[in-house]
Amino acid sequence: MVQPEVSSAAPVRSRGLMSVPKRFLPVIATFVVFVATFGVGSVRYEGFASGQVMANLFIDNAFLIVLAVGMTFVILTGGIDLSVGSVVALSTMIAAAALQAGWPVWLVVLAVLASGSGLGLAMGWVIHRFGVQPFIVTLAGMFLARGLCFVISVESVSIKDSTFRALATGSIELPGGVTITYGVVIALAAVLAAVYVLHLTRFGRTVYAVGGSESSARLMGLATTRVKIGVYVISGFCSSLGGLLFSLYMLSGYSLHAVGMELDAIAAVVVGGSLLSGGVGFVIGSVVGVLVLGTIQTLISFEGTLSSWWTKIVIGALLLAFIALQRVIVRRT
Amino acid sequence: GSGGSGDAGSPSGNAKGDDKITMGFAQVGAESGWRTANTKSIQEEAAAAGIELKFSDAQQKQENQIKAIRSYIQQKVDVIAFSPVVETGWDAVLLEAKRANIPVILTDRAVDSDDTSLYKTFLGSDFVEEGKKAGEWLKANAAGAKNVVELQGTTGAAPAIDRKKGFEDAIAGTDLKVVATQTGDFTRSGGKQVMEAFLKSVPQIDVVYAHNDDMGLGAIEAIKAAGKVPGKDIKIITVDAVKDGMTALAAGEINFIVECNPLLGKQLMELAKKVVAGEEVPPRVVTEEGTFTVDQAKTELPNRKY
Amino acid sequence: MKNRLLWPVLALVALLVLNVVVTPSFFSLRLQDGHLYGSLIDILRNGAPTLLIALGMTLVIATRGIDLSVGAVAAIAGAVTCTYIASGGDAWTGMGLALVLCGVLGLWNGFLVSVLGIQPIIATLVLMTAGRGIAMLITEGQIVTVDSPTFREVGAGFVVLPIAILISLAVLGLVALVTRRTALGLLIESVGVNPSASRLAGVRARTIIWTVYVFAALCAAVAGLMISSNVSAADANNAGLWIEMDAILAVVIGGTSLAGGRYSLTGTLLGALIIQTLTTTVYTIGIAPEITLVFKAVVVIAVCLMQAPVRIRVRGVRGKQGVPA
Amino acid sequence: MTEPVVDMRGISVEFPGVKALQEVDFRLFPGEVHALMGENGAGKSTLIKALTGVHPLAAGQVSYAGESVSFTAPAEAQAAGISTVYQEVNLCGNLTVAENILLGREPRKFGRIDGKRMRARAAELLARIGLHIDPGSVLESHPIAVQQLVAIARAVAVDARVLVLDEPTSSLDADEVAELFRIIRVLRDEGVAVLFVTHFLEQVYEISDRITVLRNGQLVAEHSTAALSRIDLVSAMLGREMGLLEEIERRSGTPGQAFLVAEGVGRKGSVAPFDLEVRSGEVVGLAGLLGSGRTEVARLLFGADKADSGRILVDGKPLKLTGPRAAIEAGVAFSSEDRKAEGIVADLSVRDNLILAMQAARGWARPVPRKLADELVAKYIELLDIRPADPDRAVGNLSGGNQQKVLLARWLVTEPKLLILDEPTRGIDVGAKAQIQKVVADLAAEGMAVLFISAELEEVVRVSDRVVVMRDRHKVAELDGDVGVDDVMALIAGGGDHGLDKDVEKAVVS
Ligand SMILES: Nc1ncnc2c1ncn2[C@@H]1O[C@H](COP(=O)(O)OP(=O)(O)OP(=O)(O)O)[C@@H](O)[C@H]1O
Ligand SMILES: Nc1ncnc2c1ncn2[C@@H]1O[C@H](COP(=O)(O)OP(=O)(O)OP(=O)(O)O)[C@@H](O)[C@H]1O
Ligand SMILES: [Mg+2]
Ligand SMILES: [Mg+2]
Repeated sequence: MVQPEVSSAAPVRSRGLMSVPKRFLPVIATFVVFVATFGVGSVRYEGFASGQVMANLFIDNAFLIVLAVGMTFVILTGGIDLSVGSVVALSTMIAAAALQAGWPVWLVVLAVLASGSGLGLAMGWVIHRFGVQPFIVTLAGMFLARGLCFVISVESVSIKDSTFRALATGSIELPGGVTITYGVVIALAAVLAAVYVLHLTRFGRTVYAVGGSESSARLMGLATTRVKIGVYVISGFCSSLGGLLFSLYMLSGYSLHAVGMELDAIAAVVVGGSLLSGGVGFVIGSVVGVLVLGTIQTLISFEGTLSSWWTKIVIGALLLAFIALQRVIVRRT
Repeated sequence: GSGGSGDAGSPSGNAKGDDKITMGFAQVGAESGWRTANTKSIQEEAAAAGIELKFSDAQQKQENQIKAIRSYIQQKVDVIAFSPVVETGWDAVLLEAKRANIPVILTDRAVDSDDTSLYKTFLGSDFVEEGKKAGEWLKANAAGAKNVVELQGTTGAAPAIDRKKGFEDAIAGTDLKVVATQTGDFTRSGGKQVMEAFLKSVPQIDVVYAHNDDMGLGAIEAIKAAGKVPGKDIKIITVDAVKDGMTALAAGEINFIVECNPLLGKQLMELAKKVVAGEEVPPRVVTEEGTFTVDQAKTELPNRKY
Repeated sequence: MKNRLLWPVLALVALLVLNVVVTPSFFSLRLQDGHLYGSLIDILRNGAPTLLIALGMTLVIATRGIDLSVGAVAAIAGAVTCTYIASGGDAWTGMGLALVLCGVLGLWNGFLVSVLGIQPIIATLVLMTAGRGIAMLITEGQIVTVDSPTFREVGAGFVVLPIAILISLAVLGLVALVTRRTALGLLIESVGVNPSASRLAGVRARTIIWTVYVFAALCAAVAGLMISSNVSAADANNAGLWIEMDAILAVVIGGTSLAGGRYSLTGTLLGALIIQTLTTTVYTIGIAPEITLVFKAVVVIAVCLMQAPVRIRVRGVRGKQGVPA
Repeated sequence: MTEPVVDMRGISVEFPGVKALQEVDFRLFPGEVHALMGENGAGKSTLIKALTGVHPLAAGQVSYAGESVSFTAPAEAQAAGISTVYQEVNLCGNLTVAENILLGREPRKFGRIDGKRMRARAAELLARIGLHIDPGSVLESHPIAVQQLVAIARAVAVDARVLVLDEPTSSLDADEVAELFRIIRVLRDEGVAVLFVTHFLEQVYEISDRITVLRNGQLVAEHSTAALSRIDLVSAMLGREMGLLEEIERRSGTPGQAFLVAEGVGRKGSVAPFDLEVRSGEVVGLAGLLGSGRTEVARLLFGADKADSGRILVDGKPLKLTGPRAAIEAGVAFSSEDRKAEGIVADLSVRDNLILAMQAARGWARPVPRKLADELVAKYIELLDIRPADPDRAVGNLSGGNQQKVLLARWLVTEPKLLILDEPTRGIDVGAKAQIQKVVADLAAEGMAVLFISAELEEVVRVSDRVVVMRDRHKVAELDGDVGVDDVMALIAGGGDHGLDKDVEKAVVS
């Protein structure tokens, strides 16, 4: 029999072992796994460990980062936004069509951002006002946005505007000969803004509160209505901003752009440690999530000889490896 | 069938003295049997020509194709080839390739760029022409038929747009009229579902024009279920000429198929060697493709590989 | 619950009426080669796979989960069967093989969710991506066409009514019977509403979650057989593409909350029928492909607004009836 | 007296199928502590929610500070100066303690939230109610009692004219209650009107100036506390005489075999290894202060948390506790103190909730026959006086006390050999509490072993044959039979130092 006295003072204190709060663990775990994978890639493939490959990860995923940022807000409140991919396509379409029609660039940018945010507002309002599940409303929004693309033009429209072209092809030289695009800068700015809003404003804290318990948040007298609608506006805004970045990336508007990108965005957010049930997660996690997905893509293209089906299988397997490792790390600590 | 236009290149490397040419090929995806045949042809012919092939599947996403091309630039391949998902939006990445001095060959579909120096040549079919061929045949063999229903490919997809356009142009000014048109997403079940609905809502259907064989095969099922005889009661025209389509054609269930040849591999490898060697190549190389009637199908069918 | 089903029913009726107005012969049925033939039959037959998958999805969603992999699983089922038949095998064995393999895939999903505790959406995303690759691996990227009368029956056959819908309705009846006559329904709902309370009450949450994922995969497998049987070919790429979205939408239209808990099988049936009717409507009334999606969006919004528990709070009465001091 | 600050007239509130309030009048004056009394389901919480704009009124009028108002959301009531602690802890478990206290009124610098000042301010507010926990810790990680205190800290953080407290003390023990009352008195003296709901009569008489009694959604009486004797209060609440309280002086004195024996069971970071024996036919009480480790002991015995030392014997045979199911199969049942998170299955009906554990034990293939279920439900609705007596109503729509009764019934129907009850009488009214105590005593007399945990020391001492005392996550004593409350109290408090602050601090601040 164990003597109660033996371990008398011991049991209470052991909770202090982790200096990082538990809620950061998933993000850190994701990051660790990301770095590890990158390391594996560097060992395996020649030319993988270059700064430019890392920079390309950002260049090629700038729009997805912005989408994931918006999606993080929505998911933090326990909602979901399936419309983001279509809104990206719609944004590229509006931008291309408007530029073709000779609108000035500033007006085009404004129009795109306004239409995305407006659609977000409408969806948020329906979700809140009529108590309809976000899934249906944003799915309808997804149909609508994609449908509007076709209404504008079935064919793809090239962007010939010189400002857009300059922005798209221009690059910023970083020390070490690494170049990034303006899109990356905009995406990172969006991330910073999101972190600020989520952690340093009342709106942001209310987002977390609503996700934790909407009824409690309401009883606590918080502005739940504003937040519940607001997150969809933010997501709509981010989608259209992402759409602008995408039109820079593609220099075209096309109604079949970004098909299924909503799933990428959701996956990035969830891989980054956010819970779909709401209230738990960080924007930074979502960014790392995007990088993870991007790394998987990069690994695939560096592997270079996978057949089409093995490509899919390997993507699935790598995704699994990521989340399984992440779970292991979170559980161990 | 495919045929090489140039002479077979020697399999022993290129002029620059590299022991082996490396080609980066960014495929759209593997969304259809046609595409798979296309991929297979390229892989096989690359091996036969002694070209090292780096292959990537973009899962139908243009951004993935762009990423793949970027990574080829990084990996300093000798030549890049790809089938553009869509014709717009390639300027930036092609410019990068140009700056890196890597020649680019387009297959399957052109890109819409003012700067034609961005790529060396374009090897592929002409979708508008395919639609036209279908229309022309119908005009010549209409025999009193009037009402055409059209099974479109995926809305917004280039082949769908062009095959529709070519067909419309060809039948313009005749008695022939497209009375209903709807997308069947290039799939058999799509074609079947749409055709089922047409058979009930369109009073008189004389001709089905399907943008690919698969939708046509789906339509055949629907027509049979409605108690009609495909190929007789309702004429069927399709594009592609994959094996299943040719079988149906030989059986008289399809009346006419316009070929869209996926076996570009050999021509592509020849072009690649020339391009790498710095030789002049024509800016546009059209793949050899024909059309098949029922009788032609019967003779051609045994040779069909895909 | 009963009341909430009124609105989906009305939505369905409204869609049907729209069809009749545009195509007066829409309701007409005739006997063709010993089976019924008409638009309504098409709706039932083409809606059968969605309904079946939505049934599995309903139970998964009731446990607070979601299964994105059903489309890929359906593709695998078709691929396995057709490849087996094409290589000279017997149709029944082929279908049996497909069911077994898909059952294993369901076990896999259930393992990731209930044992490893990975969030369902991401756990099933793995199979959604890889599964299609597996299906293509099996068919080598080709469309495998088969000519097997037995196999044809599953998706395209008739016993007066399409066999596909008979299968789906039979599964619906079975699920209704099993979940309502045994305690499975109660346990599934309790796990969905409050997992930790259920665990403390001794509910085998893990086993239940595991079971629903296997069931969903089996439903998807049968649906996949229907899809490929309908055209006598396995198209690893396109079979069941995005059907998970349709299935989830059917469940949600039917009034089951994605947050888990109470579910309605009748609602799911209605939801699946609404979705298929919508698709058929688009074809029948000749909506141009370019505006199809806009049309769908409008209908989906209309359906969900109709059934929404409108939050109009009646506040006017206050004050008028104030009790005199 | 002056004008009332809150004057509610002819208030009616209806839910589908229930008239929760019918023409109730209620007045609250500045500078008074007003106790709102009534049985479970009488409509107390509903009246509060009608005041703060959570529920729309079917009829009636509210005036606040002399003006007619109609709040449409709790935020409006809060902005107008009505600060409320609702009955169930309504905070966000995913956020930190500091955030929960200051959400919506965070200190800001240049428009952005000043985290440092926020934590400092939260620590200050916590200290004010005698709670020393890390404001940066996540709320979820604290037991329900601590959460209740945090909710109180949030409510008293603002300068309100009206402070509403709906059963704030249901999980608290004497020390915290004393601390809370000290604060209430200070506020009252500053002119704040305090509305207070509790089922503890002593607390009513200790703190309140006036009492309003509701019964079945109707106003029964409004009195000054001094003018209403306990007997009268209770009969006003129940609508009948009350005689039960004295009857449960039951001490069978014939406990049987040891049913469960814990040897050196403990878990790092939660409770030190302890020995415990529970015999069939006896009630063992667990006493201790907030955070002393009682809940942890219960969870270890049930397998809800895994022990990392020691072993458990059931009926003399070692039991491998892999989880709750293993415990249930061995005849152990456990009713958690956190009824919202770990107890009720809110969307399911009373019937389903009641048979859930029984059903889980039978397995899915053998459903509880409808007839048996109906019999059981009818029996327990009657025995525990669950209201409304409608088996098909969703449990989430029941009043707090009635939810608790359903939970208790859930375990009683499984007829376990050992029943572990963690705060089974939390939020239960006087009448029903006596009823529950009697049920427990009867079950023990029939041979069941019971482990009884309650924050109310009197109750523990009254129902238990033996009292085990916990302090600072250690078992410190085991007292037999006829101990008095004072004896236990002395042990709980330990070497004389003020137990609460230190213990909680040690437990929570990491
Ligand atoms: N949201 C709701 N929907 C339906 N009925 C409700 C709802 N909230 C409360 N009720 C009903 O209103 C009545 C009054 O409940 P209330 O919560 O006000 O009781 P209470 O006096 O606070 O009881 P307790 O002491 O148990 O907390 C109960 O019959 C309850 O079932
Ligand atoms: N899930 C948890 N995570 C972290 N700490 C916890 C958790 N649950 C409890 N604790 C800590 O354990 C301590 C002991 O809690 P426990 O619930 O056992 O006390 P108790 O004696 O039952 O008191 P009461 O129930 O009155 O709060 C608490 O002070 C709390 O800090
Ligand atoms: Mg109450
Ligand atoms: Mg406790």
